[in-house]
Amino acid sequence: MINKNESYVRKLIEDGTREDGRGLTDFREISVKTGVIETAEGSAEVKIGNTMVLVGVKMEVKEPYPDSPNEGGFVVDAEFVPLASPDFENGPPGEEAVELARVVDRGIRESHAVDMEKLCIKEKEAAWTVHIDIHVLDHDGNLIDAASIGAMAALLDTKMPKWDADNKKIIRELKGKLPVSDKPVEITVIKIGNKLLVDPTAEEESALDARLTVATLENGELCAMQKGGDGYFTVPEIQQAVELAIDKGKELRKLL
Amino acid sequence: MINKNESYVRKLIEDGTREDGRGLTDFREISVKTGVIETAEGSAEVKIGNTMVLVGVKMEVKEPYPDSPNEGGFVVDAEFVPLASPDFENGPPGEEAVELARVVDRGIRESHAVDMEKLCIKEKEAAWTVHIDIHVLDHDGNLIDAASIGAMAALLDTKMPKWDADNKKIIRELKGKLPVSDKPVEITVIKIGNKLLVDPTAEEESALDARLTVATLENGELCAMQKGGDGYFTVPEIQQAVELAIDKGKELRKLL
Amino acid sequence: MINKNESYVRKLIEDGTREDGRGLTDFREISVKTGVIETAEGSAEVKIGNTMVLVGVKMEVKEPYPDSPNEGGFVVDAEFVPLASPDFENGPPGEEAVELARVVDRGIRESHAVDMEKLCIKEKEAAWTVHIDIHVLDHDGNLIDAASIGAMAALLDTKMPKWDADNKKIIRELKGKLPVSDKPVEITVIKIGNKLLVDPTAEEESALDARLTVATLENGELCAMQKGGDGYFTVPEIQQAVELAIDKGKELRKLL
Amino acid sequence: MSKIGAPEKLIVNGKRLDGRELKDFRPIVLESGNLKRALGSGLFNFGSTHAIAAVYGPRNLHPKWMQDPSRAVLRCTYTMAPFSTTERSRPGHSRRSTEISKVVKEALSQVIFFEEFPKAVIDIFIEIVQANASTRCAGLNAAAIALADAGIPMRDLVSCCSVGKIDGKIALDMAGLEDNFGDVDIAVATVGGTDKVVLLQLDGILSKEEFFEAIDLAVDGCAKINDMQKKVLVEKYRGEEK
Amino acid sequence: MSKIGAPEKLIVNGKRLDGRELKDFRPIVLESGNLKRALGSGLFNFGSTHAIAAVYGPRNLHPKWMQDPSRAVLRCTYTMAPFSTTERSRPGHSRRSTEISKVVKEALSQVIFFEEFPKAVIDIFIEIVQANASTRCAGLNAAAIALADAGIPMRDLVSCCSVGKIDGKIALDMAGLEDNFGDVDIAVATVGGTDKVVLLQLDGILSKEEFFEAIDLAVDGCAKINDMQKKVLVEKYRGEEK
Amino acid sequence: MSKIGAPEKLIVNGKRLDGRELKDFRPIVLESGNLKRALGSGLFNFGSTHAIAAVYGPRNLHPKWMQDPSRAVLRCTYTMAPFSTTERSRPGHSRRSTEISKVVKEALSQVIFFEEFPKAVIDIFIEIVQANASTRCAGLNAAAIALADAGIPMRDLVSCCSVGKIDGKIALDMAGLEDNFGDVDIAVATVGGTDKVVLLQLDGILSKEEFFEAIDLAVDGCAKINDMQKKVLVEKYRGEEK
Repeated sequence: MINKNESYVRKLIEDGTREDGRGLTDFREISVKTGVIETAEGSAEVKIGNTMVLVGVKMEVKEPYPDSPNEGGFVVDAEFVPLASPDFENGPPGEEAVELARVVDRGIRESHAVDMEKLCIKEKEAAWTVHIDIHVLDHDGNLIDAASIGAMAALLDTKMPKWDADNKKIIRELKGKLPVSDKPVEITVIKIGNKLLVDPTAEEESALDARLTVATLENGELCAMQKGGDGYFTVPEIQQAVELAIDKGKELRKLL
Repeated sequence: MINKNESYVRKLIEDGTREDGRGLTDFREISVKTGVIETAEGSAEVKIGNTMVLVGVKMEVKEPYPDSPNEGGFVVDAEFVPLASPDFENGPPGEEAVELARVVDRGIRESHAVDMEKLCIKEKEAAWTVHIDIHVLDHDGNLIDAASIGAMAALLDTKMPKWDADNKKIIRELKGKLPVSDKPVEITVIKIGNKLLVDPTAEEESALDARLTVATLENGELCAMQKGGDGYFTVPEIQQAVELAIDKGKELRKLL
Repeated sequence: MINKNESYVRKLIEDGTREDGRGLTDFREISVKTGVIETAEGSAEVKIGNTMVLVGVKMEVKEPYPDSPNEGGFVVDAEFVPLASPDFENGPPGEEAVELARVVDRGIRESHAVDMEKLCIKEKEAAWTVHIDIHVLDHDGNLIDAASIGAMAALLDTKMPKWDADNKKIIRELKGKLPVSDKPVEITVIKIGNKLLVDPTAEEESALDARLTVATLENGELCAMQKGGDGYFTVPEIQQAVELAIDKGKELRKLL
Repeated sequence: MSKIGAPEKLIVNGKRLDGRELKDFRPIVLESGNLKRALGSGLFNFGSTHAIAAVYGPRNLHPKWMQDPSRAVLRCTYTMAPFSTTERSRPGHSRRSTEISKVVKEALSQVIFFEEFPKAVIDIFIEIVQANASTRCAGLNAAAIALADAGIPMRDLVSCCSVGKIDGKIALDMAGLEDNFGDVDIAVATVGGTDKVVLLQLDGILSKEEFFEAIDLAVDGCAKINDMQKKVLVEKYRGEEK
Repeated sequence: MSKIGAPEKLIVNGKRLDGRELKDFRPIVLESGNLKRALGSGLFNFGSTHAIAAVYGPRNLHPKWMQDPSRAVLRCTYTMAPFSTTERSRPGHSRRSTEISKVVKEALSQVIFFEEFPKAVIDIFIEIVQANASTRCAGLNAAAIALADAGIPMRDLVSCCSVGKIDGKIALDMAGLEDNFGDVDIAVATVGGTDKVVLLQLDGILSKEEFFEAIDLAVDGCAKINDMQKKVLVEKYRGEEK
Repeated sequence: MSKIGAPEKLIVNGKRLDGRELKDFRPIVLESGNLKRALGSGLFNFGSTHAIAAVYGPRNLHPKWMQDPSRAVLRCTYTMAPFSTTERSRPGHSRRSTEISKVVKEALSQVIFFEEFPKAVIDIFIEIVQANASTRCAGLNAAAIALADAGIPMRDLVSCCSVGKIDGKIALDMAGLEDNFGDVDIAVATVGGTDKVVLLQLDGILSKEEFFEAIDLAVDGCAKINDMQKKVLVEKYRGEEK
């Protein structure tokens, strides 16, 4: 843990300022580039300050589950590769990678932006599975927001391959776009002392009391939330965080 | 290991008495309750003194093995969940859980109480697998006997679901009982010094020289045995233990 | 690591001699016995000095991969069982076993000695997989050469079972030999100081700078190479090692 | 959206499928000290969702390099018995159980006085014996009871319940079909019956206003559970005093 | 009960399928010191069941917290080579091999003077190279030879054999088909040719009286194997003295 | 031999399928310091084969018993991103990646002054982001840059490239189809542009003479890459000086 400067960071934020001079509700510089991986059906590279996340989408074909015989699948995996941080020496933090993958997964799944029935090729026999892999390459904080917008960008970039049913092979001559019907975006609001802020650096994260991730749809509705950290939010703080997430979500959605 | 009182326990037993006042061949209070888990096809909760074991039966459908195309399957799994004992701090003891599962499995399998051919749905295509899960919740000794009677009670409680071959789905509207043709019971006899006793507490187990588990059928025949512990039994001691197990087996079988 | 005598071994070799009196390019006594395992379709026991390796071949049937629908498979596994060396106390060395398996695999695979298309039983449905298991029982150096010649001897010893397509079962009434069209042999050349030598003992291996394994065919062509060790070979040293491996390969091939 | 097995409606004549009103809990059962070998234990049922929890520690943490010289470390393990679900669940850790273990650990971290036990570890084990939705809530409630039963010094008890949106209405304590076929499922935990929220997870689409209604209902539900937890602990304490 | 591949009878004209009488062993081969790198090693075959064993230690046990300050710890690992069975067996530990490792370890624990090596570990590795029933018996016999070959101080040698019931009759040393299609399979190990039983496992239905007959036959068989083990060790010792 | 998907020829009118001459590299891109959190980092592309590498350390090695009191230990981990290949590759270690990690570690071990950091560990992580043959070569080149960027003291830079035999001709820098459907693939790494070979792997059939021609071409290719690596490091150093 990088917590040497924890008390210094907390003091700054209680005074309403940040080490890099940003306001509490300002993001660092963000860039979202798509089509960066030739071997993937869809891909995106997201940079937020020094944080860098690669997202790749691979389309696979599987037999549908018996209880959803005419639906495809949707899987999000996240890896904190040890390149990304000196903290990952003894293996990257398993439970954080699992949480990251599941929070990004739920933000997209619950929005119904990807229609699972449209992924069915033949009932009971074959359906597309959308495999989203989140690869954290440089970890300077705010991974959830970076991964979430990266996953949506990669999905919007995804081209559909063809399925050769006779030979049970995917033919990767791309024939159209993956149908995506909404653009959910996740924003994580951090609480340090009695202040709420967005887009923390790794150093700020090590000083946080609690965080609340809120996924919003294009129409402003909510579709997923996750609270983290050992601290608490009061109900008025939660309300304030939700409003902030809706606002910031609109801003970030423009990058898609 | 809880062996602080090892020499005290041994001395008591050499004098023919036990810490809780029981005779050497007395069981603690036993209760066997079935139908305790709604989500299982069959279930039982067994308490022997402070020892508590839950057993659940789940019916699954699998393709039969090529060398037994018209037979179902039978699997026993045991978990020493870390709730059950302070000794399970660094992970529950793997080889003991494996031995428990295998000894209970063999006691039932070798009795042929469950007819594997009656579990076949369609030759080479589908057959029922009876999955027995033993869950140790509170470990105060004599797990084999508790798990063995719990497994038999759960099997006798098991209702058969239906198999929807078209949709490859199990329909859990129960339509009858699992056919069970015998009631094998396992009794474990413990040797401490030159005394034989039954139903040890965890403290007594930590002082044992050797143990012998004997599975008996309703007609008094034997169908499985397992010796454990670093000590030995002479042949006359084995004969004495087998007689004791047959007697105690009759007693415990009444609880089924 | 057994490196107490490292400097002594190095000094001997720089003087052109070896602890056991061999010349630098002499092998220890080698024996290759086939048909040693009744349960295997093919087998061989190789001894080179104190090094002993068992190789067993098992024939299995699998569905071919979609991108090679009319080809069988070929798998080499190597296990350094802990019987073989006091150095394997904390688990045998994983990366060395993996390298051993892969170097032996490539020596045979790249030679095309086993024709994958001849292993097809029915296109897209069933094909033989040749499973070669290398079992190191006594490790006194030069495992790659021992395993490589053992694998070839076991393949040449392999009898073909029959496939009962109706019952999806292998019938182990052997009906002919596995077709093998070449006899690739791997020779490992060791560099210690500025000397090149072959067939190192475990003690000599602990003192090596670098090693180069070269697989040669019956016609003298090369089909696989692998350099190991922290040291380097100059290009002239590589040329000299290749010539030596071709010569020694001819010698060892006579044992097949 | 009409999933296989989905009922036509989840609310019929103003009542839910199991006969409850929108703001009713299912029958709640809670106990402390139900296990004998554990230092502390608790049991909590929402209807046929059954959870038990055990606490061991504070005890020494091995290996040493994992110790925190200034405070105790908390470990939390949430697992489901293989027979707890309709389809047998494989034993061992799923990604779902890893995530739930993490959020439960964070919720409980808010209340424990870790500084009293430097270098130590406190282990909480939660086992879902039977599952019919709201399992993490039942498990967290059982864990809070087990911590108190073990005598671990705490600021207050953590309490948890689920709320959701079914057939367009906000309701308390999601049961199986409501979780599977309802619109929204939310888990909320608070400290000591206050509005300090230490666990919050939401899945499904709803408006900001609906969410604010739901969180108020959940905070209220947690306060009720907090009362029940305290009652069972006081009763047990009185029982032991006699 | 008429399993696929089962022979009609296992005893024909009073002889077993491989021509043996009821109380005959298959040909037994045993060796000591067959491996060069191990501190001690042994080989034991019952017909085409081939086992080898190696002993390493006493040596220091790491990590330190696993050490017993008063005595050595014994570890025992029984494995089967992938090619040892008709269907290739996957390498690594199965539940069967875990159980066998445990009962073999307990059988050998009876005879080793552990107190002479505080904090140390003794490792026994048993490898089944070829399997045709009675593999744990062959493995345990090989391990006992390997322990003696390694000079580990012991009370006496442990010896093991199988007995069973085939076509209604009690017989010695089960071979493959007898194990698969016979009525009962029993493994028994004793110490130093006495009736002190340190391993006993039974599968299959038989009466109490039949069992008592079987255990006597097994104890007698173990005594014979004990003689052979001692002979091979004495011969090797003499060979080394020359 | 006519595999599914194989092109009829790999050389058409003297040009390779991507238009290159036999002795041309694909476009090479290299960078140092491309990651911010790592102590040192590097990026190396051969065409659409993209590798990045990060270096952490020297730092203390835990657990202690793994430390070497006289020198640093090097660990090297080569992995492929799941989306780097046409068929998604499962994350985690394959036998292929274990072998490549080993030969890359051995190649780099030749140049690092380990004696300067007793008891320490140096970690190198190589990630293949996009794969189109020659991935181990790109990864090793990126790792060498990352080590220099981290300021690890080294004798010289290690450089790596592939050569092969396609349609009977020796060629430099194998691309995807050439690797899959060509005759021979060889990876070679050298130290500081000399003929000291620290990595050599060969797959496929060729004569001794063809191999000698190939190794000369590879050594020459490595020298060219060595120049590029040094140039990018010098430029970065100058950039930082300003």
